Amino acid sequence: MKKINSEQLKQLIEATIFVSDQPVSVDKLKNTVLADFTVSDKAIQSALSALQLDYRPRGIQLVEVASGYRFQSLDSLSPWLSRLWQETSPRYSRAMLETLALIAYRQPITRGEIEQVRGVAVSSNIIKTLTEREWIKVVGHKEVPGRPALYATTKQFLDYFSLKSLSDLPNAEDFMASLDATQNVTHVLHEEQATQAQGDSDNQKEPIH
Amino acid sequence: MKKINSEQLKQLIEATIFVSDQPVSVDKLKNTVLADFTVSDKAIQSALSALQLDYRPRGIQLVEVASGYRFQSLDSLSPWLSRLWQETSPRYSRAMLETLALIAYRQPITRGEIEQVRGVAVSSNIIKTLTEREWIKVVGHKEVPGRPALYATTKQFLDYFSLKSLSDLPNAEDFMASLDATQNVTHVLHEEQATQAQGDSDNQKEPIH
Amino acid sequence: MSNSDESASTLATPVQQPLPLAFVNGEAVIEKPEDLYIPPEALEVILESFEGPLDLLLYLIRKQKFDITTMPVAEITRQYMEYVEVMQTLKLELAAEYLLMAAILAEIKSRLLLPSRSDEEDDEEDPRAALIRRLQEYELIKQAAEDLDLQPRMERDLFSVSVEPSADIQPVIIQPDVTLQELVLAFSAAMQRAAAFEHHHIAPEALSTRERMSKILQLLNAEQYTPMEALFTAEEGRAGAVVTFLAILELVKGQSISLVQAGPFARIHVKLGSFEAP
Repeated sequence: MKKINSEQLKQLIEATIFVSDQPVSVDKLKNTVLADFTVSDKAIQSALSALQLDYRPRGIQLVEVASGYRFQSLDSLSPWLSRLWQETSPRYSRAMLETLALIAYRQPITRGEIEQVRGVAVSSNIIKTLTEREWIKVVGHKEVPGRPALYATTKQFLDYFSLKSLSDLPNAEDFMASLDATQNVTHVLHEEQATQAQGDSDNQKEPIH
Repeated sequence: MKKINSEQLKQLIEATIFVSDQPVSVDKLKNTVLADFTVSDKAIQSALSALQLDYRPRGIQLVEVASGYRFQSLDSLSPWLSRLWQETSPRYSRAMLETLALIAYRQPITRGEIEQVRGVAVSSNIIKTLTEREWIKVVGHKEVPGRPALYATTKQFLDYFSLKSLSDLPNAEDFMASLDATQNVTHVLHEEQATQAQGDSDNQKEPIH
Repeated sequence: MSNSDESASTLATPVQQPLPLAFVNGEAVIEKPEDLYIPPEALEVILESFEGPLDLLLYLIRKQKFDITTMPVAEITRQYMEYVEVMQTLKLELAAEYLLMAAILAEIKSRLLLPSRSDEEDDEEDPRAALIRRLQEYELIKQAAEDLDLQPRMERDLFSVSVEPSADIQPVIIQPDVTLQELVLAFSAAMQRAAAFEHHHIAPEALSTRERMSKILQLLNAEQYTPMEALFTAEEGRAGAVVTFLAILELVKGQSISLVQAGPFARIHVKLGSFEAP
């Protein structure tokens, strides 16, 4: 059995916790990296305390959790660190777009009314996604049995589409009329639209280096 | 754009490098965690230098490798730290190492050229293993009959061997000089080509984690 | 350690060798090759560790402390052939490369026996020089591979550090882009379908009214009455007042808000929800 001084012990424990994927218990330390050394539990504990103290002013902290010790990032840095993880969500479905469009053009509107127009149920996920994006919100309740929520679009919605007010939304009836005039164009337009949207979402996918 | 003081900057950079699975480049810092802040490259560099200094006496070190900065355990602790894992680190065969060395020092190089120098056939398994480890990749094709693939090393290769660039390869300069002496024709490692290939790999880098 | 002479530094590799080059070039070494014989059992083991004919040749040269550039080709060829023969008698799977090298060596040997003619030199490269160059090049790579293996590397000498991100870190979600056109098309499509099914007739209403309805709902609360005039703004003029009035009527009709008036010509108050008897 070899001797190890307190400075080396601290270094070795520090590195062990850092390179381990899982929290490291005192037992694990003794059975692995410290197996060759004569070292007391007290010495290990005081090395751990010293390390906790060393890291107090730093961007990461040494914390004890149920299964042992681990380093974790400082909570106060989370708002910035979260930018390291980005997920691109998939394109919006037709159901999502129609729901949003109905809320925009027919607000305030209940979910039931949207369902009536669309002829199919509106999934809670759609409402949730649009609410999380802060494009729609509940502005009141309709005084009918069940008091359903009335949805309206938000200022963020207007900002996103560069609209000053809802009256700037293109007149859908005119739009439809112009589509009707050139009968079969609808399909083409739809397709174009799809490609266009594809292109847009591609641009967005660009990962950050 | 917000201001950030040097102490906070240091903490944020430190935590970022710690929680990232891959080495972190200055560009990545600027595009993610520092995106909201007005901060100069000089300030980032000096925070990195300060961190390197802070960790000098510790069990882990902040080092710069090809694709950025990372923390890694102290070299001298490896005999003990390796006891944390059941299996020992892989040993590479001489055939594998010679093939890798040839690609590293003489890139871009074809399989035929490797075989010529080594005097034996290169097994497909070696090329496959090196490719799967993302240490080598095809960077083009040589314009000779059969258009054989030209291989070069990747940033991951440099990262794995703790190298910042190809010129940090052991004896890189001596190696080039002696190659020049023995060979007047054949391809000596072309710095530009190597850098080019390196640059190419940047564009197709993996998204953030 | 660096006692290499001029010629060695230009021609031979400057990378460090396990066997010092400095002892080379002596006639005595060539006349008295030591330790030439290797027992077949040992040979079998050794052969497996060779990476090919160049590796084997290098081994033979280094073993007897020859310099690559001045190696006695005849002697090396003889030894090489011995190894190849042993390999064949041991029925080791012999790679074609070993036989090819044997042929090359035999050719060099035969050429050396012929008197050299100076006018020939320019036409053809001396096969001995070509072999020497290949050996030197291979030796460089062999050394480079050894150096690379000694280079500190991840998983063996260095371990990557992992730190748990704080639990409250949420990934940033990049939302898909939506264009205004998509929105209009979606609305039109929904309306067209509704019209086709004739579920109900949707009266075209001015958007401004609907927008105002949303605004009014947000201004009001269920607990407190708000004076109705607070919903009107003078700057909007008559048109604005009409829109607000229509919106209020629409909301009352839908029972989203309720109006109360204490008496004739008294102030009208508005609150969210339907009217409840006190």
